[in-house]
Amino acid sequence: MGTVPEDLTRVPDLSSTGGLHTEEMVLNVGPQHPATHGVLRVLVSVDGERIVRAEPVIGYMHRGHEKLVEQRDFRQITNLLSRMDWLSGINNEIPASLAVERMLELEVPRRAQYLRVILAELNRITNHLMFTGSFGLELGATTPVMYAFRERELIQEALELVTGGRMHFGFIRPGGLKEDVPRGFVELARRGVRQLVAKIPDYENLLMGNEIFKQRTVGVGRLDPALALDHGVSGPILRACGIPYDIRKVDPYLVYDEFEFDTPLGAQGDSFDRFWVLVQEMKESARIVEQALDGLPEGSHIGAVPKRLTLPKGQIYCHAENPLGELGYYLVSDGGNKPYRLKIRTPSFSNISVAAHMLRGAFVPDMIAILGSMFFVVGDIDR
Amino acid sequence: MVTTLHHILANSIVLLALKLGILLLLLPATLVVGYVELKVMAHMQHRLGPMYAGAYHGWAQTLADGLKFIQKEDIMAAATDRTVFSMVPYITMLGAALTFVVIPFSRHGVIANLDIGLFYALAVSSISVIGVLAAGWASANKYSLMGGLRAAAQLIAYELPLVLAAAAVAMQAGSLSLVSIAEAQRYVPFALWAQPLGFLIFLAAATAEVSRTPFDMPVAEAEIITGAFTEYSAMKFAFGLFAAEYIAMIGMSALAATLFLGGYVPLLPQLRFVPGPVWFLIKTGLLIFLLIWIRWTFPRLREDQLQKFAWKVLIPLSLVNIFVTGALKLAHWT
Amino acid sequence: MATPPRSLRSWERVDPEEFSRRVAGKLGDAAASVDVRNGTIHVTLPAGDVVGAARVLKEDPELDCAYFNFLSAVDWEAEGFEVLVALHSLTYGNTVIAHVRLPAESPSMASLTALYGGANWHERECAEMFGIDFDGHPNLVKLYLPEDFEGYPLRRSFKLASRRYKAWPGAKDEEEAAAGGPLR
Amino acid sequence: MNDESKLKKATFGTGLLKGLGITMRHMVSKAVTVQYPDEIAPLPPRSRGVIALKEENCTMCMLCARECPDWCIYIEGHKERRESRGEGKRAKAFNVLDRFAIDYALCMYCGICVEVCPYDALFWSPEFEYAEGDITRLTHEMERLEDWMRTVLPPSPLDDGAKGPEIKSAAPVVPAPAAAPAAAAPAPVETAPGPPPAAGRPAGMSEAEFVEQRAAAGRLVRQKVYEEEIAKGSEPRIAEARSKAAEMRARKATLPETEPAPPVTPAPAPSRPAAGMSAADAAAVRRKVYEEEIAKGSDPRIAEARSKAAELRARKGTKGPGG
Amino acid sequence: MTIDGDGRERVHRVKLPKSVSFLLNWSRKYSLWMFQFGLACCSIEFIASAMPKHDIMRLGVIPFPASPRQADLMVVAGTVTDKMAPAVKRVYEQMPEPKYVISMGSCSNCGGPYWDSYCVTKGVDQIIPVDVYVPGCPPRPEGLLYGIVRLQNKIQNENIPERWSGHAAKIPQIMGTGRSGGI
Repeated sequence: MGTVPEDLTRVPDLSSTGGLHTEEMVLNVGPQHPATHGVLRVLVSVDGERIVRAEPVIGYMHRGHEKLVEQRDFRQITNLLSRMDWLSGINNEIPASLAVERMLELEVPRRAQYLRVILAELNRITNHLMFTGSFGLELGATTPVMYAFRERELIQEALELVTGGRMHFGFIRPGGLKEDVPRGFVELARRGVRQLVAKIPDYENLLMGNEIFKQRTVGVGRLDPALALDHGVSGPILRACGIPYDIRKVDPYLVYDEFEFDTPLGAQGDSFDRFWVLVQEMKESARIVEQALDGLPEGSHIGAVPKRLTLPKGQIYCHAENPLGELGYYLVSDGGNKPYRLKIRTPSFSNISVAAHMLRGAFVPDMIAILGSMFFVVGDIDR
Repeated sequence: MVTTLHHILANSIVLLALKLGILLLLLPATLVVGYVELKVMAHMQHRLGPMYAGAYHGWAQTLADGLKFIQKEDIMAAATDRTVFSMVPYITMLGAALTFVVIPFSRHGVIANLDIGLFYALAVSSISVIGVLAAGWASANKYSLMGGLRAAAQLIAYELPLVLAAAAVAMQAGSLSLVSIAEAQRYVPFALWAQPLGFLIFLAAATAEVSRTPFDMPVAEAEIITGAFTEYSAMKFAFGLFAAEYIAMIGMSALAATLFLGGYVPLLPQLRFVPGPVWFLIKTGLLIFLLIWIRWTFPRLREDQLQKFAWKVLIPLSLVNIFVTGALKLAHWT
Repeated sequence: MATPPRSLRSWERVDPEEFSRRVAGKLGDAAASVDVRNGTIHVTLPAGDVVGAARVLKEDPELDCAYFNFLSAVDWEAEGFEVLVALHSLTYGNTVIAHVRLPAESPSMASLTALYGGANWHERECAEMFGIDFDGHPNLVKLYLPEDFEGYPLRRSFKLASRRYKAWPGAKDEEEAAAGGPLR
Repeated sequence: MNDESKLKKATFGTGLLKGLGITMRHMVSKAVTVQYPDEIAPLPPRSRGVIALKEENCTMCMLCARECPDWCIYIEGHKERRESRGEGKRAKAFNVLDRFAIDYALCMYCGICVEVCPYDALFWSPEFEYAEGDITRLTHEMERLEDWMRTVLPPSPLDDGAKGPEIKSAAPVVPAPAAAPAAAAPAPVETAPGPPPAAGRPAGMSEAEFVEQRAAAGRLVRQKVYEEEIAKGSEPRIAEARSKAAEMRARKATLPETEPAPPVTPAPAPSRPAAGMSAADAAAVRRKVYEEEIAKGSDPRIAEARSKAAELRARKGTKGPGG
Repeated sequence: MTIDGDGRERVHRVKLPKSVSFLLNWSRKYSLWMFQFGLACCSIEFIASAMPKHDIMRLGVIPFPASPRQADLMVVAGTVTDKMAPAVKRVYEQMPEPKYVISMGSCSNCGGPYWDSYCVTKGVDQIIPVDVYVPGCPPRPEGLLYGIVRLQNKIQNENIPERWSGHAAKIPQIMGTGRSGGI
């Protein structure tokens, strides 16, 4: 019962002007446009202010990760892959190491798994904070992004204390972590998370409670769940349509099954729901970090890993819950220490492929609200 | 015949030249308001704003901006309609600056105390609509065209509530001359007792007139770059959009201060020793701060919501306001 | 809101072994081999009848693989190409990966866009990177690469230019430098 | 399903006013800006600003240049023969470094070279102020990399729960992680850092008295360092962290000389990849070398580097470079 | 200006008094309207530099203008791919003349981690002239601020007539921007 996707080229008849011949104007939004996050270009044909047809054009940030990965060994790969979805460095590295560990049956110490969960959730918070701020920016409110970045700096300080980097960490190694956390990290992380939870009501009042914001987002860009599943949409966008697909719950990896947290679900799947799910997820991540910090076991930061890491022949698919959706690595190895082929299934690629259907019939300013609420990172789309 | 100073002053041409000098004061005023907006916006966003331009707290930031815009290269794309393109800054500046002709700084400190001052002020402020529309058309750029059309639709939609709210004030004060309107509010401004609704309507319409958030769809960065002024650079941009917008903002807040807060009239009889112009500056400054405050807090409305707000909410409300004022006047209550 | 697909209401996890037996049963002879590795079900399908098998996987209530995960390929040089189609069943919490073997020269396959809307972009990327032709695809034009880019980057035969022209600084002596790349 | 439907129907105006309240509250509160050119926020020791080279440690093993994903480390050198001290031994040849340059325009700051260098010649320094007008000056030669050594911070002390990497014994079945030799009592988080590994006590002093004396020395050092840091104007949080670290070092330094001899080092196992001493003994060797260096009065950073090198050599079971 | 052989105006070297050139340089130094050209990961650190903790507006760099016409500093932050290079060049040409470019991050310096990729331009200085290179991947926001301070020092003792003399001051004929639409 998958809906047959209407042929994009057929033009729905919107010319309510009867006899008067109106000709559409093709508008070229991007590739360098202040609203889109980076270089996404949308070819829009517009009848007055209403969009008749929209076709996202991607590839402006295609850097060929899948080809470069075949020339690098696994430590170099974790560094390169954290540059794909540049807002969630740690979450990009985890599935790569998980794939290697599952193939070699490496046993990762509990402390390393706990620390991986803490770092992943802190990174998820910084990712969501960025989108909380920039969604307001696109609707014209320049102040929430400033507050969001103030919280983000504090959490980045904690991450930098541990890994040395602010955005690209290269800290997750097959078998565990690069080093152990220094003294003072636990307090700094706890303080950062506590300040975040204290400041979330600011965002709710400043944005979600604001009537103008509600008029701009409620009922705008409604995503039909069947279409979403058809396109492989995942992450907060899918959960905003009411489908509880969260890999940390459905197929728990690391030690996520030891923490109790719930997945917020939206009702209508419109821009407001997506934003609401995003903000609630930050609260959930904060809960996970608090529980993980309390229960941080003692032990070593890395298991017993052979010096020269060579993988047996074989194929494996390993996925994890990236802040933007399901990030999966299909690793094909031919016995060397470099992957023969690594297919990277990124969330934003599938999430944006559904945008063409959602933009049809919307207003031009709505297009910005819809694209802003689709939470994508162009590096993730173009790989 | 001894030509004393008095004679020279009484001579109408010299007097007029002196008074027009006041208009020249507007340019430094835009620099001051621009700087205040940068600093207030920064502190509202929990940061510091310009610090290094001009040493102490970056006071010379907008002066540096102005000087820099003079040095910039003035680009006109080949497809632009040159004459109209260059005329636009003058029109928008004209529309914004001429409202000050009738605004009283004190009992006699007004350039021309027209007895239809209010009517003149509102008529002149709608000239800038033509400027924005011309900019949209002349810069031969799709975004500018959309920006221009949006601006025209918005300004026309908000002209009506502006005029109706002002009409209620004229009814209340019984005259169109701004000086007598101000005098009628001796010691008790209209906003407090007679026209609270009118004050809110006028402020909302004024914000839309100046196209500032939440009504700044015509210059929405996210959707259509800088709207009608995308193609403008250097002094045309600085003069036509930047300075004209600030002068219009000052003009509108001065008008609102005069109509609803009593302009140069002291708020309390006891405070009479404070001279008129100081009162006027305090009230206008307050309203300017309010506009800045609103701009950096709210997101912007979509185009059709904007129009719906004007036609379905503001205009009926202002008609009700006029009806109520009329009824109260009849009952000799006020 | 349109009633969510059946998968939302009744979710029960099924053990991958049991699910693979169900898949083998439903596909019958179409599936050459069905095995379970690391919790995912791998199915090898003949090149001819991919759409039919995919339709069974998607529309059969017991399988309900409504979630289109990804589509990609692996270039085995001499032995040809292997196209991977990953489908996920939310209701039963299992991932099915179909492997389709294609010949090395002029590989082509039926397009799945009619069945899964999401396959559109994945197939365009696969065509552009490997040179695999998907017949029945609405507009099979380049997705990522600029129009004037020739060659198929993800094929093993496509060598990265910079690695050949820049001398490898890690070379201990000249002969290693000439080899143009770390030997490990 | 969720309470956001309630959010959607709030009465008009209340949301707007709350928004205005928030911005006003922020306007009157103090800004969080760090005025960069005048004041610099303190950076953590592990911050990856620039790579510094300690030229005498480098033996031109080229491992960093080989492991670098960006191929941005250029090393040139030549072999030299030096007559060895003892007679009759043939002269030993070893490498002399001519050029060691890192191209920072190309570098991706991943830190693999620092991690992979077996002789600890490369360190991370949090320095970041070296933007250039032209790109050729971004390739830092040996001298420039040497000056960065001044700005390298000592490594931050590890969290209390951190133990050395687990020991993978030869036996196929993985034993329960061998308890670290030191009876590391779970350190109470807030109070003074956990007692250091059970160190030998000078004879004739009761346990409590010994612990008391060491704790007092620790507190004294901590107080002094804390004042210095605040005087220097760094953030209280960083000052506090630094003073705690200083206290730890001071408490370890007051350990009496006689440290129980580390378990006898097992015969160097055949050179299978995971050869060499077990990690725990290597850590003990490291602590011993560290004490010797501090006793000799050398700079803590040198001690730290030497002990790390010793530990690595012990773990790999190889002899040190050039004796 | 004199019209030289091939009909283009040549700007003569004019001796500016010291104080006037100081004032002009000072105004250009403290009013760098920054055009937000964020491409990849560096764009996040570039946005972070405009945020409360680092606040680039203190240095007079105002991140307002959304169109290149009103900007005079272009910070190329992120990977310039071959498909994006023409757009970078076109945006640079639309900026009015006294314009400066900061290349932020290893990707735009010379390709960085993607030095061996088949579709990345190895360095933005192959398509537009760059004034300051900020190293880092991504550089810290303070690193970008340091780059801007260096650029400001360069502007402070710049010589305007020098910049224009002997250099053909042609009015750029940007054909048909009307029809082909936005940037």
